[in-house]
Amino acid sequence: MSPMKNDKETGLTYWRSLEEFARTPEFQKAVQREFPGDDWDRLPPATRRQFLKVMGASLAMAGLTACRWPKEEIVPFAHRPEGRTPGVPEHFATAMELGGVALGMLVTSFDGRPIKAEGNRLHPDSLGALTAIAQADILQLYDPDRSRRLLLREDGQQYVKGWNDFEAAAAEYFAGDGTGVAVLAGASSSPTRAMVRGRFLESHPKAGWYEYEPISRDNERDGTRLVFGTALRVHPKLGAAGIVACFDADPFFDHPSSLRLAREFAAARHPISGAGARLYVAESSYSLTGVRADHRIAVPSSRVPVVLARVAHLLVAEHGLLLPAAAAGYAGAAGHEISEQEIHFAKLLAADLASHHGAGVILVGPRQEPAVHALAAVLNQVLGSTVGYTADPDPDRPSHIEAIGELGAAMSSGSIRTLLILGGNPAYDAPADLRFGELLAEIPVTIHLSLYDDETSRRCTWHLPRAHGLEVWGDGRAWDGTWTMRQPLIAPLYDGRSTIEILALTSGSGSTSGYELVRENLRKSVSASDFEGFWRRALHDGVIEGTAWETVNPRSNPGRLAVAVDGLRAHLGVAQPSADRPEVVLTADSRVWDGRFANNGWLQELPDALTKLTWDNALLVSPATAHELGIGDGEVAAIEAGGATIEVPTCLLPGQARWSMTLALGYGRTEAGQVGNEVGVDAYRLRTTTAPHVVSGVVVRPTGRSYGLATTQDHFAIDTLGFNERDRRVGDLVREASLDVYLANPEVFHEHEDHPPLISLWKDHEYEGEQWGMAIDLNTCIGCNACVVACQAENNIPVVGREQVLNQREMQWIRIDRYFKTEPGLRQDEIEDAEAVFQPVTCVQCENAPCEQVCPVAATQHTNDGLNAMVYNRCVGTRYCSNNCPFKVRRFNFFNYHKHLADTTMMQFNPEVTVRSRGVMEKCTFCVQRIEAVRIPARNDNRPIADGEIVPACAQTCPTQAITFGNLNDPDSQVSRLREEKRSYATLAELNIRPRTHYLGRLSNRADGDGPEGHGALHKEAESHGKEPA
Amino acid sequence: MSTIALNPVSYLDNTGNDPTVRARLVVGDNDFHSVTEKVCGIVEQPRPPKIWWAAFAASSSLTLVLFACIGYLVTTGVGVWGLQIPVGWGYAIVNFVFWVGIGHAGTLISSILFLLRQQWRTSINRFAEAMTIFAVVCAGIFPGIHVGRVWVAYWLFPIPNQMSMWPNFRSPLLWDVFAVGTYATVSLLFWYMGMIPDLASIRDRATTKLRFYIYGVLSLGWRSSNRHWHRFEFAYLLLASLATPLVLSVHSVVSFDFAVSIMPGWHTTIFPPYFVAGAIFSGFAMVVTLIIPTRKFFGLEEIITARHLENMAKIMLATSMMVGFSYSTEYFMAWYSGNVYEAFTFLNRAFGPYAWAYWTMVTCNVLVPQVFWVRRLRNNTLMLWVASILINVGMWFERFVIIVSSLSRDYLPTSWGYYRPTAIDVLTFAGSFGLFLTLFLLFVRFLPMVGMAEVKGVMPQAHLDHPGHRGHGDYHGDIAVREVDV
Amino acid sequence: MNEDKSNDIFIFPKWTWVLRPAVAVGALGGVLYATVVVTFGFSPKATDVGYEPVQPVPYSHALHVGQLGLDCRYCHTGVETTAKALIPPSQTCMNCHKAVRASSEKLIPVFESYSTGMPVEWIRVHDLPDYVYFNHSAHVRRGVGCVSCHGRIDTMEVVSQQKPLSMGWCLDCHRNPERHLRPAEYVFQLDWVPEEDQLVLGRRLRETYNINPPQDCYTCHR
Amino acid sequence: MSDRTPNTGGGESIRLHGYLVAFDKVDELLRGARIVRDAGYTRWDAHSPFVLHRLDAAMGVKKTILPYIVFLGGLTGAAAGILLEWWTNAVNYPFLISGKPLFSLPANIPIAFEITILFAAVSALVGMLALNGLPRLSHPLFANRSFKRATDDTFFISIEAADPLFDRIETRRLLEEISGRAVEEIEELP
Repeated sequence: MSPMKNDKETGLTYWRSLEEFARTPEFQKAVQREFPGDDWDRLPPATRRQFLKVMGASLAMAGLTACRWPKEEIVPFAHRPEGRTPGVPEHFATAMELGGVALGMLVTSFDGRPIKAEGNRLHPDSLGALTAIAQADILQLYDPDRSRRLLLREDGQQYVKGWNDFEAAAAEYFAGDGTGVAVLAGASSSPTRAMVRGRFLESHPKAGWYEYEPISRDNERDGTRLVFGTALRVHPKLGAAGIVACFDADPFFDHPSSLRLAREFAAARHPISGAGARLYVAESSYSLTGVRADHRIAVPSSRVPVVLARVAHLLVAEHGLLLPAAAAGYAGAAGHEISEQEIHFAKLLAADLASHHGAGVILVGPRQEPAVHALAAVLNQVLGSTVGYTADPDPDRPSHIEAIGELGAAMSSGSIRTLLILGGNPAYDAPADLRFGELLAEIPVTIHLSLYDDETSRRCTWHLPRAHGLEVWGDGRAWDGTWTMRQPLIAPLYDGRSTIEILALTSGSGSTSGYELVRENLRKSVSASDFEGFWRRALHDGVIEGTAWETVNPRSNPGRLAVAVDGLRAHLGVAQPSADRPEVVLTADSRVWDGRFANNGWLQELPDALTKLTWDNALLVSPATAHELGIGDGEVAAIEAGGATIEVPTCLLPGQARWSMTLALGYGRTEAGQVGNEVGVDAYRLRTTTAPHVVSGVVVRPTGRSYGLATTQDHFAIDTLGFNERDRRVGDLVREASLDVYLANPEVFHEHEDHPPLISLWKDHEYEGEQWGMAIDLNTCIGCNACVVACQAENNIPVVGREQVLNQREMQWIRIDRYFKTEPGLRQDEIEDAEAVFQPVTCVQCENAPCEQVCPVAATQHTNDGLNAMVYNRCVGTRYCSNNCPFKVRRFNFFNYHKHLADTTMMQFNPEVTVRSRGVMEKCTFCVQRIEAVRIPARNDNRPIADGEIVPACAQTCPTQAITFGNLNDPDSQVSRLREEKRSYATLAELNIRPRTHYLGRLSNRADGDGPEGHGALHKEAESHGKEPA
Repeated sequence: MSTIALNPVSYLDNTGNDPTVRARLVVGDNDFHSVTEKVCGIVEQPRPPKIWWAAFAASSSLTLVLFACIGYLVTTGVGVWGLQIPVGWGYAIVNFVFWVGIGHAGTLISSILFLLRQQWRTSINRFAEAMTIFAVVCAGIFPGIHVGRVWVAYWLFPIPNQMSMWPNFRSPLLWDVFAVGTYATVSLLFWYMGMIPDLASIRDRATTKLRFYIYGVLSLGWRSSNRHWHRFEFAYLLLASLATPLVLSVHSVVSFDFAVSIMPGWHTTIFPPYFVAGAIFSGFAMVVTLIIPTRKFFGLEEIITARHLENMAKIMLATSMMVGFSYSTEYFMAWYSGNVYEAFTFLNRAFGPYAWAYWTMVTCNVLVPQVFWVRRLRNNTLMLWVASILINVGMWFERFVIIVSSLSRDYLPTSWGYYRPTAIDVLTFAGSFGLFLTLFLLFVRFLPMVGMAEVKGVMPQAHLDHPGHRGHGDYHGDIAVREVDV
Repeated sequence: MNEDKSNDIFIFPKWTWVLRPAVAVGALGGVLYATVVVTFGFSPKATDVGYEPVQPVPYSHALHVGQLGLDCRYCHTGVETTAKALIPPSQTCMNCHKAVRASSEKLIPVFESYSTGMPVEWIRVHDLPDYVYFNHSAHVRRGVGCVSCHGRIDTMEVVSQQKPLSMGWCLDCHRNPERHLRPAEYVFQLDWVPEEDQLVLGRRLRETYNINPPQDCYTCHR
Repeated sequence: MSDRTPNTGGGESIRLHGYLVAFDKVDELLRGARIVRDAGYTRWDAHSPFVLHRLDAAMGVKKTILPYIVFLGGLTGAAAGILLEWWTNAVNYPFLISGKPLFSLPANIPIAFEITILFAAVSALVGMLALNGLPRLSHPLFANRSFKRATDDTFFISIEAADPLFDRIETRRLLEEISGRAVEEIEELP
């Protein structure tokens, strides 16, 4: 369309102006400038400079004022779209779909390039927060390794094709009634896709439709089917819950609405306003939820049902709970040998559940069999738990494992001639026993739509570049069904197309423009008088109010229940893990999920919450088990299961169930891209249709070879001296007390502080005006890493790679310290279990900052609003400040980490933050750019800055709102009030450094009253600490 | 010759300890002229001995390695070293402190021993001062190249600029810049000034125009006028009395780099004396290491006598005890202060991951020098030489232990680390030895390595009652003594 | 000894006496020279001021602002509200030039840009380093006139850099803003001169608008 | 040049700089020096390969003012150091560092001290050279061959012709008497 026309039409609706702005010549020119064909690395530096603030040479010359930096050009619009001011960021609501659930987000776009994703406050699963993975997805948008063209692979040859070629070919492939045609798609909740799918199956009635997701909650779904006769979706509500019992479940991580659940639980945990929730966890490996638990036992995944069954038994036997007749068998199902510890746990839990009737909830993890879910469902029913149900959006869908199995069968039977794979990467992540990769080769025509030319694409005849989620029109539904809109933030960088577009194309009728399809579908499904207005509103909010599904009140179905009981009985029958037949639990990875994010540097370098491991997956084993298996920390172990053998480095981790080992999926990719190739070990090789989650009876052998695992913290296993010291210090660094002790004696967190009054030798500086400070609540922090990624995206923090991490040169400004509290007196290799705690640490902005006085060039000094300013362009890089930082939160650019960055990747940079070059120190700035962004306009109109107006990236995205930022000189600001709380303390305060960041002590709420071991440690620590002079 | 009678072993041996007899500082049958001959001869010989060439070839190629490493470092980034967070200072700063320490012997000998009227200094002070300067040159390189952005390192100096920024004078690192800078300058002045009369000797013996002009210009037209000597001696005395506090201040300031921080293992008040003692210790060790071969190859045993070596051995023994005392004091304070972090740091030194470095240090610095208690051992040149080398090793490890082991485990256990040097680290360090030796070899080749004028001043012939040794030398060199005329 | 070897004797020529004064003068002069070079030679006053690149379109501020009296904000629309003053889109030029001088070939780049949509590539004159975050609105809204940093643009045929734009220069004003403050209504009036003494006026304005320019590093560097 | 060296007693033709006489032993030199001193000569000098402190008294050399120069140098250094630190950090560009005062003596002593030493040391060397009139590469004495041993093993006394008491005959006699050696005439440089 002509620019003039464009200008007339645009306006009021910025989404529209964006969409068309993307088509306008000047944007095309911009794109040309940024992406001149495939000529990625041969761009003159000047062009980059126009686009972003990359320092490079000019920084080096900053000192020599005699040099004038290279000539810069200003490239104004020829026609500036109305409502757009260059250099002023805009926000657009859109969503990301993972595993068939849409997560709403708000994306910041700067001069037409999306630079940061945050949560959409209006979205039920986000509530303003966003997971680490969803935030990092924006890096994938700019990934230079993404495929840029259609490829046709025939008889060993590879041809570059255009869309028109494919359209021609498709017309032929999808001509008939669909006989011999099969579609393999990922799970999706998109109503539009459902519509297009319908259209496709209409025109190809004989075509087969299969949906596969490696990671799903199908077991839960099937569990409900067992109990209620029909598939339902489970909606636990933690806000009101007094007792939360998790059996191999990690609601804070792998649940689609983990953000909401975490938020609810945090509220319930509040010492004053909270419901005083108590968290029980029985799991085989430490999870985020497990760390937060008040009572946690490590039980092999295949033993978890035993414990649950015992709870059921106790509830019936000792607390007179009445199960439905058909389910009565459950109570009896608990006849298996069970340890003291497990009984103790079961007893406490049963008692609590009984006493909290109507205020408890039992959650079972996706890796547990449907029968176990069924039991939980029954118990929740009779306990009147805080669980809601809605109908499953696609109740007749077979489980993903079944689906892929059926497809496999169909393929080997030779009945499929054309296979269309929409997204996904089955050649890599389908169960190993299907040999999916090999099957693909036998299908005449295989078409793969994918972001990357990946393992599957390489085995298909056609590879079609897929548009990234931020490039496409679309929609989806939240976990609770809320209708969620997706709009493009930028025109497809690599000429990709979306799933619905391809599906529409192959269905052979109707429009193939995503934009049209989404509108058409929406227009059909809603009755809005003024559709345009409605549409605009929907895009603005990102969600459509009141579209959540009706909650249903299901009644259990006796017939099915009997089946469930037998199922459980059978399941309990199988032998338990032991020295000669340990189990390996395959889990979704906290960073690369099922492997689809393997080429994402931010995620690869994101330290796993518990192991602090980056750039690898490892076999998690408890120190004691490892000792008995004769495997050392970091030693490569050979795992034999079924036919397959894989070799993977071990990582010792307490809290790992005996004879149970955990291995994350998603690694060992071969065609992921430069970042993700050959990182870690492919655990899918152990995964079969029969045992997709827990592989029992494996053989584990040490190989004697050791492997350097790149962790951002010291390994759990270190020399005894350091080990004991670490144990001794934890109590004082991360203070913890049990809830009732705290309520009885609020001073408990300070009782053991004993140092001389903190007086300076000089007259203290008076800080007037706004004084920024932070409070971090250790009681609600769940260590989910969202803040780490948020900070990385906001502050242009480089990815440094495995080698550098190995040498402790990681750059993240926030690190989440993880401590284990072991029982005193145990040898390291005797340790089985240990309590874990998290403490987010970033620059605490000391008022008497040790780093400042030692800098010879005053590159770090204090601002009047109390920030510890780090001035990159003044820094000469002596690293003295870092040496003198007691928190070691300063990060140094040992090399120019941006040197080899693709220009696309640089498009993600936040122009409000300087990109640091080699040889300078950097650290957390309290997001000073966000402070300025609020302060300057406020000063312009002579108004004070309201509390909560400035929100640093970490605080913004924290799902539990554990981080609070504000003005300490304002007594009514939230942060001031939090610091008034008795839980508030400053780490290392005895050094008289006066940190601006305070921590709020951690509270435990154990049924048996006594505080966590850590509490004892606190005493122990404090006494010795008592003698310490500041 | 009573002293010779005491030791029939060799006429070279003047290590007698008979209090009634003053040992001679120059042995053998030497007069003023023979001293001149011996010392100038070395400079005047048309071509140096083969051994010199061999050594020079080796050391200069090592120097090239140094420059290669620096080039690589500057173009690539300090990441080529093993540095990381928490250990932000590694080899570079260790080497810096090591070299500065070595750079203390010379000025100490020439100033403090001068003020203390230790005449035996005269034979070795020129040599030691030269070594000092070369050591300081090596030391100066490291802080320069260890910064992340060498090209803006000039911001460390108060130069007016468009940013109207100044350095932060509160930073110990800046104190360091000034201390080491001053020390280098003053040592150079001191060294050069003392050399003027000897340069004049070479000038006056010059047989070629070139040599005459070069040494002529360098000696500034010195004509041994007593009126000049008078001011010269005053200037020398003043420089000595200025250099004495300076030499003590330099390593104190270096120690502030650590003492002023808040790191356990660094933040302690004993550092200044501890560092100074260590510096003298290592300085003398290095002098001995170099002087033993040198006096042998250039036949200077009569001037740099066994007694000189013995005295240095004694000083090393004394300073080794001081250093050892400091080590134990640190442990006492760690325990007595009740500071848990301090306490752990020192436990960690002795038994943590870096224990190997710690015990190497203790062995070399405290145990090895104990052999000097035995007279026969300390007078055994080979033994002395080996010991001095071990002491150098030990002193390098002392700095390594202080810097690396303290940093590697500080307050938060989550940020503990383990520092490993890279090949570049090691090569750079080796290279600095190359530079040091190269400069040193050039010195012995082209400059008078013994202060002839000073040695002559302490020879028997320099005194009224010559010949005869009774109590000679007990009053000369004393500014205060003025002859009363009769 | 040398007399054995030769009966020749080396001496320095008499003129070498100049050495002494030469050394003295050299030492003193050298120090002085270095200082002068560093303070003045390297200063942006010497290096940057007067930078006057040739622009693709010979746009004359002297004509448009000086003679026709266009307001700065007519083109630089962002200056009061955002960090950037904003260079106008070709569209803005065409508002008038559709009619005025519609045939002038000086304007061809603008016409082309307007029709093709391709931008005119202007050369940046006032170019701060990338690590400096300057905000126009923060200054303009507090009574710092355009002229303070850009000079008399309204008299320039070709725009050139008038002020050093160095950190020291910025700090001068942040330390004593009263030298540059003017009533809000005169901010865009380049030829405005105060009736009273600037310092008196400046102090009063500073008082009334409560202007305390921050001097923290973070004010400009992030 | 040897051809141009005057034979003793030689004519008025050459411009005489002064007389030079050699000694072998320290005590001879000292005795000689006292005699010349007592004879009241002022423009004369003694030359020795090494420092002979007792010669100062024997010659009646006045104590040098060098110490005062050095003291002034040191004082300047101290002042310069403190002022530099105070003006740059507390006046010209004050910044808040670790909440500490802009200027406090303890933190600024080390550098002030170093600068003091630097200035003093430099003034010591420069002062010495200046007072000694060095560098002076060319001097009539250098033209004399035997004088070259003044930096080796021989002692000399030289009396300048410019001395008011200088008398070709008398002075020569005096010198021959105290040294028992031939006195050499030193001619002015051309």
